Amino acid sequence: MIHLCDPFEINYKFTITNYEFKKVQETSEQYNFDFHRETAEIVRDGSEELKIKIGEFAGPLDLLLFLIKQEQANIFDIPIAKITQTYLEYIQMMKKLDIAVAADFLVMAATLIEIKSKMLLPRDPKAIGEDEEFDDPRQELVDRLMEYEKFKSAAGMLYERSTIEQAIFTRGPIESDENNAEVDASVFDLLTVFQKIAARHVDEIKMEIEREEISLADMIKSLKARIFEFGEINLLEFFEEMRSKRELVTAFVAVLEIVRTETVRLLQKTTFGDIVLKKV
Amino acid sequence: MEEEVQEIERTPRSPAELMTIVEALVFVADEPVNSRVLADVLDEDRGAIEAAMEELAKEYEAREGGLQIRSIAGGWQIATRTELHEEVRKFLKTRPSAKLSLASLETLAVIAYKQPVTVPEILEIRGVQSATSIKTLLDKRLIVAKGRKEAVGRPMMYGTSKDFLIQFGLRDLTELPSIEDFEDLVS
Amino acid sequence: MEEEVQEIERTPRSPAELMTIVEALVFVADEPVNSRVLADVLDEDRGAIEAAMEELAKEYEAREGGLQIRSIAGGWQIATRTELHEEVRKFLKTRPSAKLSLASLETLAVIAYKQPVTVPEILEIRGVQSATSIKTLLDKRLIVAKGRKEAVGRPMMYGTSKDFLIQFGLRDLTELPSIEDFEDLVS
Repeated sequence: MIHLCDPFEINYKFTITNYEFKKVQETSEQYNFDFHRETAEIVRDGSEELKIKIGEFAGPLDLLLFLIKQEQANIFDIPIAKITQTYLEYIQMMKKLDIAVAADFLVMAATLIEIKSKMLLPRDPKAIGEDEEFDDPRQELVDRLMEYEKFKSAAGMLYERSTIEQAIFTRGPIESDENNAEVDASVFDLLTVFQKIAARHVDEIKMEIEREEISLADMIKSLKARIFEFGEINLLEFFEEMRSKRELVTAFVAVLEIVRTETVRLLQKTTFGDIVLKKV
Repeated sequence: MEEEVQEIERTPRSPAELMTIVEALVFVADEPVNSRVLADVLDEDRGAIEAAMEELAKEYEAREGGLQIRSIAGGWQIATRTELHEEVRKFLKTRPSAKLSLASLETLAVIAYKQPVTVPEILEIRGVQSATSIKTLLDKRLIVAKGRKEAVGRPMMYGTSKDFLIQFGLRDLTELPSIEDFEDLVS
Repeated sequence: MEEEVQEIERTPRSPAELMTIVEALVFVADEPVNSRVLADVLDEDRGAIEAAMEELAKEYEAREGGLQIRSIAGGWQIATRTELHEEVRKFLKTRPSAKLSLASLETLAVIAYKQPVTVPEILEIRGVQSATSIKTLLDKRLIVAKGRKEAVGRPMMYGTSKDFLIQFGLRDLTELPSIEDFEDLVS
């Protein structure tokens, strides 16, 4: 299913003739496009034939602006009936192509139909006169379109700027950079990092649950068995065998317990050398 | 020995000396350097640093070499000249990076001009959900969270980042043309 | 289209042009560049490249600027002039340190979301020792001690500081993005 909510992120391009279509291009993630050349296109030639290139509208307002331009209509006097019809045709087309039409496009369709029906209502005779323009059901839509188009133009400006910037390169890495192999951070980095740690932690907890916990009694038992078998145990090596913090603590307590109750001694053969647990 | 003497009673640096030093520092910095930082490190007047940088930029300009001095994101930077992009790209074996989608560019434009701005406010202007675009822009570090709005649900507010200035070649946000300038284009 | 035409009947580059181009290439390179590599990329004679580099090195020498062209490890490189090492070192040392290593960032994230939190608790969550990171964060004043926990050994508890709020552009801790804010964007 293709979602139209963000058509460009999918970069779908269709060519439709007589409601037959050919998928021209399908790529995900990568989008190299020309802001000015690759605008959407709906071509109506004479007959019932309808050619459409879709998937390149950034939203319902974008589509609407396009349709108004296509009709060469004045934005301040939108032929609402005609525009609504084309807009709905476009939505129909989407459905025929089995493209999930984003809710935002449907909301706009509803708005257009509502405006259209309001336009058909007989006007309140009292309202005719100076207030007439005030009551135009299209006014709110016009305002939104005008506001939206400013940002669409600004997006074009940003596109130009980024194109120019891509032609400029900064120096390659130098030795001193390595002292600074660090990352910039924003609050979202904090959150992302925290989520990653949490996920990692969940994995570890799962692993711990899967393992059987060794009780202190069992630990003492196995430790005793080993001492009596080998005569002595390297404590560091013994501790390193422990697979979790909890096991380590248990092992440590077990050692203390054995030293207290049994005839074993803790020995350090050399200063800073390994500590050995030895049968007396 | 000599160095020590210099350290104690440093003779004031000549403008030419200062140009030499700031050129080296701007080169080693891994991002645009603010003249205040340079002034602090060198214990010089900020005005003197600015003057040295301006002079250096002029010198680079006149030299017509492979490099240029740019004032960007509130700092100074050495970079290659635009005209050489083809050769540089061929050498680095890089291709122009994937551009932002139309939807992301629009979202970025709204955020740049309306910041700090919330997701519902962006929806209001664009008429379409912008979550995917906002995620992309956050991932690319072009926008940052700017606290929460004191409104129902306390939504996050977004604004542009320093990376935005760098990637779009802007000294600061005031360098953006006014949004009203785009109005003329509309009708 | 244009590129193709250029590719086929490229007018030979003048020595000055070549100097400009190699300067840009040596500048962007991530290690000293061999003249053979440059010759290959630019489809030029190796002798011409060597000549351009020699000429460029001479120009840098005569200019007495902050940079020099060095022939090192069989390649060419742009570097700061040796005489300026003191200023360069001082500058590199005092670079604003708003940056954090990944380890410190992780530790900071845990402290920010779990505060007040003790060192053993951080170890528990991160699964690795965080002592160095905690020291860094304390040095950068991003975290502060928040008293001792009433538990075995009475370990010190840590929380984020006022500087943390300032550096991350937050008014208070409730402005930290929550998991929900993030889910809104990825859904």
